[in-house]
Amino acid sequence: MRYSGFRVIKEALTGHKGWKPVWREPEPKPHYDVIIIGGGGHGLATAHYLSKVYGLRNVAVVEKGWIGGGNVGRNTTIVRSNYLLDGNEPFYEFSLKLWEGLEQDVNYNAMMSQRGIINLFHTDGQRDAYIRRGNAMILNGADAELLDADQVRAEHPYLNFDDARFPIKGGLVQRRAGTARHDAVAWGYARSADLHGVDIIQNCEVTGLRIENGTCLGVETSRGFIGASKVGCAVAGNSGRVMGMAGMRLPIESHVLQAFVSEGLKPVLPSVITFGAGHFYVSQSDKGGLVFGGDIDGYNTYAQRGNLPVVEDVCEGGMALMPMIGRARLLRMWGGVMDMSMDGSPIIDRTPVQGLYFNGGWCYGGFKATPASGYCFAHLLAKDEPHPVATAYRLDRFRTGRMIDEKGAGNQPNLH
Amino acid sequence: MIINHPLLGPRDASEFTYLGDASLIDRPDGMAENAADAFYDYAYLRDNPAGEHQELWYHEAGDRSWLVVTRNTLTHEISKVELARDVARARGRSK
Amino acid sequence: MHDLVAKTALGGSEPRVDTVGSVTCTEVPGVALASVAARRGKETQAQKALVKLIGAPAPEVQRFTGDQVLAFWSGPDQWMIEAPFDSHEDLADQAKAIFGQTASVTEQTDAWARFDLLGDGINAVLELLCQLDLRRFEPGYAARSSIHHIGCFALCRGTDHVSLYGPRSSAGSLHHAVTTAMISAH
Amino acid sequence: MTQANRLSGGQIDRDTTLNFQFDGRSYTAHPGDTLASALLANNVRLIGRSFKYHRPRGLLTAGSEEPNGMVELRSGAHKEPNTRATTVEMFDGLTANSQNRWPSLRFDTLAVNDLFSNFLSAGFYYKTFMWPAAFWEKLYEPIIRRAAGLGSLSMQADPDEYDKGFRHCDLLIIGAGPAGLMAALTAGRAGADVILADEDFTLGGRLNSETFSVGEQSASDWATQAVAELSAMPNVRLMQRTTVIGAFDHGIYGAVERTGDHLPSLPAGKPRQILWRIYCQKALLCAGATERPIAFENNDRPGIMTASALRTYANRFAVTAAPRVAIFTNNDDGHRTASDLHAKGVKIAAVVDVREDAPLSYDYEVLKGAQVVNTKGRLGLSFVEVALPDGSTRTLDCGALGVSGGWNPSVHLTCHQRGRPVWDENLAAFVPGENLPVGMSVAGAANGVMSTHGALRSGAQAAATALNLATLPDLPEAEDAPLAQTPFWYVQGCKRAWVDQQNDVTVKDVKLSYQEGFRSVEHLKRYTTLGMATDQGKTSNITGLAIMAEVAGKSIPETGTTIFRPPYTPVPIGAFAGRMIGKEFHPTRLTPSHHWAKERGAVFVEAGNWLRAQWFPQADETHWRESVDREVRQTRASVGVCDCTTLGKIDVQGTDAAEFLNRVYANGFAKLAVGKTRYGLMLREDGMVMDDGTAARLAEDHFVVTTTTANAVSVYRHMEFVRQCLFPDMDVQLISTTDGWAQYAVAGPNSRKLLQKIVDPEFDISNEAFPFMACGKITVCGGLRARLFRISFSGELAFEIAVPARYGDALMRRLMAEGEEFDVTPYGTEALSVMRIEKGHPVGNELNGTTTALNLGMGKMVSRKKDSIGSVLSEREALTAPDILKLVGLKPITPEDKVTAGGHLMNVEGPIDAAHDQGYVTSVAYSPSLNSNIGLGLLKRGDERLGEKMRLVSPLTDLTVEVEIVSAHFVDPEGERLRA
Repeated sequence: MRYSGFRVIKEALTGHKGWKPVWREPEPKPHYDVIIIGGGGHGLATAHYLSKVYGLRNVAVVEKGWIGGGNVGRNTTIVRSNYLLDGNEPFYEFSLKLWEGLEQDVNYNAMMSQRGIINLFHTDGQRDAYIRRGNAMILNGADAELLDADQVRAEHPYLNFDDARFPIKGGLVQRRAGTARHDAVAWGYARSADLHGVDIIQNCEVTGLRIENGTCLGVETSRGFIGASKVGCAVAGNSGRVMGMAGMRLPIESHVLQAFVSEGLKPVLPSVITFGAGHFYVSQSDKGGLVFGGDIDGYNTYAQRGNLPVVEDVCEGGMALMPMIGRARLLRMWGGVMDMSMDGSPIIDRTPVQGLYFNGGWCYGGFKATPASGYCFAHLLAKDEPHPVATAYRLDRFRTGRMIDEKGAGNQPNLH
Repeated sequence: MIINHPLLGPRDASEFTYLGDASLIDRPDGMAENAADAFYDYAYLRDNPAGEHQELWYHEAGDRSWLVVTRNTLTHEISKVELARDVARARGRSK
Repeated sequence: MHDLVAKTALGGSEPRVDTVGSVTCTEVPGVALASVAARRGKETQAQKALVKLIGAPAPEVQRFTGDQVLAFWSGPDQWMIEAPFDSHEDLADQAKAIFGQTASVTEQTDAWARFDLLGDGINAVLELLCQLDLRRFEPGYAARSSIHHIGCFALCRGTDHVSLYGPRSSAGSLHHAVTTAMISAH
Repeated sequence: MTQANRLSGGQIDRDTTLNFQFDGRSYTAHPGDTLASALLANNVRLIGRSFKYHRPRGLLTAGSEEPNGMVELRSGAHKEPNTRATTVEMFDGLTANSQNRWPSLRFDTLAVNDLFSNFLSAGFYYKTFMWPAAFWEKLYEPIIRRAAGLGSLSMQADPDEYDKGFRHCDLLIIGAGPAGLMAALTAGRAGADVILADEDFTLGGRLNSETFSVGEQSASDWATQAVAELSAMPNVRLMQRTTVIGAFDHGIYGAVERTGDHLPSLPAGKPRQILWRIYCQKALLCAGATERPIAFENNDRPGIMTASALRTYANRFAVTAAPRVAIFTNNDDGHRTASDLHAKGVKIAAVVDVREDAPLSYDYEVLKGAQVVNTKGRLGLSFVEVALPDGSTRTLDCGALGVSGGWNPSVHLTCHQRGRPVWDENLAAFVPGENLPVGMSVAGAANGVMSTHGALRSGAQAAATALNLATLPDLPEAEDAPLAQTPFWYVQGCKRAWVDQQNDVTVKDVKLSYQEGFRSVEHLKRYTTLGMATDQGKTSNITGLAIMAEVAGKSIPETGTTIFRPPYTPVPIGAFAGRMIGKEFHPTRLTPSHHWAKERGAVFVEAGNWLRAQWFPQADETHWRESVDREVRQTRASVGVCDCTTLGKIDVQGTDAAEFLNRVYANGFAKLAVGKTRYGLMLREDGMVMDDGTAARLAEDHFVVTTTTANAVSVYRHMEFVRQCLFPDMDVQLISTTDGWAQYAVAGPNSRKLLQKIVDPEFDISNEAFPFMACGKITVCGGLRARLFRISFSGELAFEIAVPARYGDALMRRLMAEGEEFDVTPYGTEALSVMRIEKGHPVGNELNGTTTALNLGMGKMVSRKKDSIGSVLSEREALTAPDILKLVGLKPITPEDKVTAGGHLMNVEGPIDAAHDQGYVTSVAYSPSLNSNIGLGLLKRGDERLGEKMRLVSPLTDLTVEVEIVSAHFVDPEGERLRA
């Protein structure tokens, strides 16, 4: 069924009787060409591109709960490609381009809104780093602008310019960045993948990987064994658990990132804003809520909840940056489990086990990467070689010293 | 969270700074033959367990002790807190 | 005698005093400090030397003992020694002479700014500043925690008298935090 | 209009009249009123508009679960959007305005959405607005955004202050209704430290809303007396107006106390609210229960409320929503409302009870087995249509309808650590499950114990259990009626029957969600926005779930439950920030010369939490460059002084101190002589440079180590890690002394001459006696203890001198006075930076966490004769490859040409793109010594490319300039000056 304004009108006039389930609820087949573990954004995107671009139709996504329930269902919805390093920037720019055509590609309105992002800087050192980054973006074909303090003020007059502990000196802007309706991304990919024949199997938990003679033959699940020629793992915060079933230790720790939303407010924020002197970034959703976040809690955890000190830290940053939000009320806080890697950058690679592929280590940047992650993982699964924009995301890069460390924080995941 | 400091009693975790897996105590010998492999493993690979986890916390706003905290990463329940120095000695570290 | 004039941590020539209701906050510059950390294997001897220095038993964890020269627990086998500045400006040297090779001694006099909170109702002020359990604040209690992100020691000298030690460079911010809480609470 | 709906009795102070305004009209009220009760008293039923269809909205409840009755409270910078009228305590002069309507509440143009509601079904926006792609940002989204949102911010800084505080107790009791009060009495009498917190401004909970008795007294009198007893206990702290918002790990509860919201204005320095972190051994949740509505056609009109809210308004606030009221219920509690209202003189149009066996009344008509099937009234209820069991319908004339669908225990806090509530068939509601937060127990209605006596009993028992008490206090007599209800969620056949009133989610939307495959509860929530409104679904979630269960043909527990997240009720962001805002966002650290520098008119810059003098402008200088150039020239020509106190200082002592530093630094320290200083390069274990600094050996077993300003804290922490975790038996002790010493760099050819004027004569600081890299304890100005280090960051003959911080101000003044004859200048961080770039010293821009010693030209310093931190991993193949980046200097071919840090380096010929990137510029400065702009950069094979011409490109700042690659040591490369 094709979605369109005409269709909405037609259905409205006929009592909405014609709307079909957005995806089927198939029983698992005994064997698939590819099984993707994890029905989150990345897994579903992988299924979409595998089926639509690479023509593989005998594909299943197995999800232990409900699809879109991982980090794609609980994030701060920011989409951008303002990266510094050669290993990252082409990948994220590729992703941003896919975002720009996503809705038409999957025929689902994910409300991708190119409202722009501004990363504020407060010191000369930060400015220099942002100039380097902005240049890297432009040299990689992305867009970037540098604003001085007056220009920032003209665009964001409500920021704290006159009573700031760390005065705003300017900002790096990417106009093509923005936000998207996160749940809709999962649903749009799921719908498209389903239409292309992919089996999306919910409430099907992977309990083991069947590996014989170094080759992965399929997955043991709560609904029985399902065979596969190739198995791709895209389970974000649960990477350690699932790959542990294959006996692998990863350069990854699981951490919790909290996010927050305020009550609905009439429009106040024109773009995504990132504070450079505290842990706070914010945008305003189409429903009017201020959606914001900060730093991870900092300790290993699989519990999807955080604690008060970080809540306070984030709100302190928010109030320091934009004191007008003091009387806006924080409505809800939640936590998502992040697969924090050792250099803050992801991994899309084969593994030592034949037929087993890994996609993870997205830290808290996974949402914006969703399209490219899916595309590149599909490419790897289909062709057994990395997509050209994802060649740096090797599992062995820590052994060889080819880290992709945007922050320069080193091998301590909670600092990335 | 509250960490029951072995010397000071219960303290708010916000007084502490987290480092990571307590396996970071087990630093390999840099002069050994296999140092490159051992250090790769030490510095980069983690068990990352969903369950009991021994981990290093530093009492930054307190007595500056490094602690080994045994905490469940699913429930956050803390079952044991030890001075890291004692743990390090017990694991055979000295000078 | 040298001819350099000292400033208080807040930058004044005289200590700052603020009163709100029944509570007074006083800057106390007249104090000398030295940290002492026992050498490895010399913990017992160091403790004996400490007893000699302060004329009192060595303080237990989170306690202080002594009178004119006083020591509070600051870490495992570590103490901070406090004495009147006028008589003990060279406190670290005096301590070193007693501890000898049993402990490492470091002058801390000007690393810290001290503010004394005095009066009825100081708990109403303290509970806005510090997450320590005030039920444990009885005379002789000494603990380190943070106040508005500033690492501080708190010494309970009496039910109506608490000393706060914060890093000297942050004295202004600490003083602001304390006086703001005084206004808020009283 | 003078409080036409006011009844007799109630807990209001009729002797005092308060004035307030709503939407510009003036009304009166009394102390004890909420804004909601006062509006009802004045017969104002229409208060707001719904989110999507802009339907008229009035009050649904009398408590913090209110989804509809939201206003913008106060005005100007104090404007507070989305404020629930039901929780606003009345004060004199209160102003409130309706929101989410234009141009007025009664005539809202977007109410047109309601006419098109059929097109705006759940999730319609996912299916359209996709073509053409560019129209989303330009057309569709702006329209949607303007329509969406509720209240508006003032766009001004919040003028109020907030505090944070910390309290500790044995037992925290959450909610001061019958269970909470009885628990507090039990615990308090036993001597436990108790905190009893309640969100209301009057303690007592439902006891204040009921007419029955407790013991010999009325319910509210019993509550008053219990509160009085508790207030007299020194071990019990009552916190009214305090909402416990979240249950966090290990017995930490967040609570927000509204200390100022009930005041017309705040006294200076007093907080509006306080965020308390309450630490407790045990917590007892006595949060009561929330009545749930029933969904039926047009059940959202102003005047349709929960039955218990009508009862609260009547009994506590002496207000009726209308002179004539009907009740729609599935349980006996609805009848209690009817009888209470009747007793107050309110006309009961009828009680409509879905049950065939409903109890009868002598006072009013009861329609058994009947259902409300529709309602009428444009901006407020005027009629309800009732279907009778015989198939006929009847119209009831009434201005208010009380709806009772049963009660949902307030289990929210039990879920904050992801515990799942369990379904109670008898109650037809979720009750707390097994996985409560550690230390929490639940009593009273929150635990499904619905009678008053049951609440008292369970409160006492739970407190006794939590505190291991042997005996229970005597309990007063109170009603103990069994629950009598028939689960009933919505009227069959209805379409536009609201489940989530704020977000306009109807029964039809829930069914459509199922039809489209959004069948998990989370999908339902996300697809329809059910339960995502500001009440977090307190009045809607369970009903939505029940409908979904029915459509799916499953039981409710099979269908699922949604999890509740903190905060329990929304909290101003300002309350979470407390005092850490504005200039107090972070502590400010001042250097010992700060006040002096301020007097000199210095311009300051933030360096971490420090404020440092950036430059010292003189009267005739109009541009910062003039000041900085002069400071550099004066220093290089004669002598300059710079406050470098901010560098971290760590005292390292012990018999193993040297060996310890040998492990921590990549270069060797074992053989450093006493009285000497050495530059030290510290690596992270991954081989990247972590920090650099100097270590001065003051004695065989005593070093003073410096760190960079930025890394002082992390380096200290790292050294403690190495000491305690890696080498626990080393005899080494660490302590930070950063703040203890005022340390000044005295640099320039005349620096020794200047210092000789203040260093006491017994200390020889001649080049022979005190050569480059010497250090020692000295005295100055007639006996003040000091430390002197002959180290140089500027490349000149230079010293760093340290005195106890209290004398720092005086020493700086003395240096300036004594230096007059040498034309001494103070210099700030800019001149410092210029001079270090001229000397090619790497700082933070170069030590950016991705550079190795090899990158920085210091590869030889990494000794492999010893096992130091980071040495092994620094040798990995990609870090030692031939084409790695190397630190170089660069100069524009035309000296005046601007260069920029962050620019990228490209070959002179060839394309300019990422694939041809050769490196980047880390630092730039104008060098007054060379009369040229200069820079440092990291360039592939840079050390082999000296003399090569390259392009420095910065498309971001529209710059392309040709530069020459040179040695990073621009000035005095042989280091003759610093050894002079």
